[in-house]
Amino acid sequence: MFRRLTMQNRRQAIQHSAVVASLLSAAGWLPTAAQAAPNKAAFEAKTVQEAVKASGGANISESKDVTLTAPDIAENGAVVPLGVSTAMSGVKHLLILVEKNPSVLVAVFNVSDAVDANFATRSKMGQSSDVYAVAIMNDGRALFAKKEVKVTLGGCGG
Amino acid sequence: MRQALIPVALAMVLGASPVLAQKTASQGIDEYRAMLQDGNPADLFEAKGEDLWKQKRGPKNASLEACDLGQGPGVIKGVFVSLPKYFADTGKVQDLESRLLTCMQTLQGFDPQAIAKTSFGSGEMANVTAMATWVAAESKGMKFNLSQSHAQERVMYEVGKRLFFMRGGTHDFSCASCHGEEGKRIRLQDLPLLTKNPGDGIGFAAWPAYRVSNGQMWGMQQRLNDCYRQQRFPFPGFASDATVALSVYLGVNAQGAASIAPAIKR
Amino acid sequence: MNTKTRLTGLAVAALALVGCANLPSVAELNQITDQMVKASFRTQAHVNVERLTQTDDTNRLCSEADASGQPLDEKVAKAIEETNLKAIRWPSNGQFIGDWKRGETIAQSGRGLTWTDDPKMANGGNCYNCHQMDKAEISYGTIGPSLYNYGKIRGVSDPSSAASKPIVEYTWGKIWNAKAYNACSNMPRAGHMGILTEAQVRDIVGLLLDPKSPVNQ
Amino acid sequence: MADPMRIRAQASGDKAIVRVLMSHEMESGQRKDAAGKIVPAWFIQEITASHNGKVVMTSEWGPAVSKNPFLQFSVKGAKAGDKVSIKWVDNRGATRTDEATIS
Repeated sequence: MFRRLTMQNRRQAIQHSAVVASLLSAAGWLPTAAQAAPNKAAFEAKTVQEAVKASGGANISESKDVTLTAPDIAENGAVVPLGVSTAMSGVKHLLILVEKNPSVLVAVFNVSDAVDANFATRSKMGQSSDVYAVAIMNDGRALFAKKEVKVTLGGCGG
Repeated sequence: MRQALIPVALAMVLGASPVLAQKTASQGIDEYRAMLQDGNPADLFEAKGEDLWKQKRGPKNASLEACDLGQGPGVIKGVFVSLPKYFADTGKVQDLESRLLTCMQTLQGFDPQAIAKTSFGSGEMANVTAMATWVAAESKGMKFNLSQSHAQERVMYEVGKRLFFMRGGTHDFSCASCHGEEGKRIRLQDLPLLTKNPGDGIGFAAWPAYRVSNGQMWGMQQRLNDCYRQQRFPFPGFASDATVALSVYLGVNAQGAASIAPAIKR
Repeated sequence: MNTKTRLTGLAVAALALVGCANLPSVAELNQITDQMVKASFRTQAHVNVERLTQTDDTNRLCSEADASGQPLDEKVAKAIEETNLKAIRWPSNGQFIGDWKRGETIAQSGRGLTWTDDPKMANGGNCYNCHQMDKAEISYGTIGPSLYNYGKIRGVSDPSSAASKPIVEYTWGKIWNAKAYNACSNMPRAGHMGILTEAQVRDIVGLLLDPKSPVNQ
Repeated sequence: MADPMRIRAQASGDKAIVRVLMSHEMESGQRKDAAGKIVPAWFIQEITASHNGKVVMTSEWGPAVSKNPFLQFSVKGAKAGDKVSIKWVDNRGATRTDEATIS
């Protein structure tokens, strides 16, 4: 079914991490194959570069064709509305990343012909940081847009 | 943590001109708030509350569908904007949450004292908040119109007014210290004036609300509880007469304000 | 009239007896309020209920004036100010000016004395919640007046000079007990109520009056 | 069991906009409890969206997604009356599926 197909695509795209994951799995370090995140390496990455690479992207470059929707300032870092979209064809994954979070990758959206390449969610941000929207194309190119989001905390300062 | 974050984050916004930067910061925060309006997680609690209301629960295995919130058994629409009010069966003025406790006791056989002692967000207390969220949502957009026809309702208003202006604790704060003048703020947080509409429409008429900062759903009781905590006051009992009296004062002051509850707040 | 017996019970009982009669008198309403406060609030952690049930005359008289919408009688206001002025503790070592850097940290902090605060940790001054101070901090409240350039505006170029003495003393007194100068001020009595220690008050005075402090740049 | 999701799906031109709210703690794994111990990460890890039974989108999340998560996307060619279902699986293996009718 579709699910298995995606798994295969993903495996091809992220051969390296898949190999690592299967090694760990074989060694009994991962709970079960089904529960283990297929993209574990990407979600543990500490830099944008690493996360993109682990998600199958290469030659990362800035592009006007990728749109990041993010506020200039967030009243609270617990909930920061973030969106990623592109009008380009040939997009495989759309990623949202927060550079200064302990692990940079927030979410990966796997694009299909049945949906718009346009997704929105909300992220935690520990501090003010650059936020990245990355499109990973079918040919492996990674294109990004970025924006700085300032995080404040209001209230009584208690 | 908090204190450390504010200056760091805001120093970056500051740039060369503080006046300009400040305007930008508050505009930015308005934009941020607007982005959150669509998709308020209060919806989740609203759905849970409706479900709980209709479920057979408690020692008596009954639903709350026969509960009278002030407009007759089972009537939900419009009750939120008329509470607190006097109830003849209990002989008391009650707010939404204390009335829910009464119904949970009489219809379902729950122990209201035990629920009132439960911490916010856990056990049956979380269920009361969810049901209050649903009941409030059913009156969204309707205008506040509290009754002052019963003598006890008028007494509660007068007592509520005294509580609003009551200075105490280590810091001599009253509710009015922060909410008694128009156009004031704590740090960058705007403070609604709660002695009249429209200020009170933003303040009183917005709770229950989803708190973004901690991902919690708060009813009016928890809102007042946390105000009192920050006032350095002792702990107000859940559904205690003082909290109801204060709600009567705020609710009457909100006369004519359209309810925006359940809102989404910082 | 059985007002007394009526009001000695719990507030709830008092209310039930009010029934459909006219609104009780102001004095009766004040008593019903006191009863209701006693019945509704309780001690939590280190926050004792007496903080509310045994508040002093200053708070009681100001609260009553606020609720009535009438300003305090001038004589009463003067008496409150005198009582509070007498209660001010002046610096035990004669030093009014402390470290403005520590003062800034205290001014930034809003923690302390709530039932969720750890009483072992130092209390904050809550200053920025209500006042502008260092111009670089744009997250400031507006409940109190701006204190930016507080010392500079008042011509304090040397806080230890004789010319500066009145303003230095006033500043100490105002922070220690704001009600000594304005009976029903919204400002907490930081020293008087034990919110800040003497050393902390000294550092705040330094923040306001030291010509090197960012407040005076 | 986890509380139900709220799914709003509205037809708009030749597509439907889907907005989902999920009830989940989304514990980051960075936070300490009162005793100073790290609260282990607990978060929704995989999302699968289906349109009339056919999978149209999958997504993977880390623990940085906010508590009570929100997700918005658009399904091409979806019209009023069609069914949209959302399934999530968290890192403890718990799962929940809810369905909504496009209005």
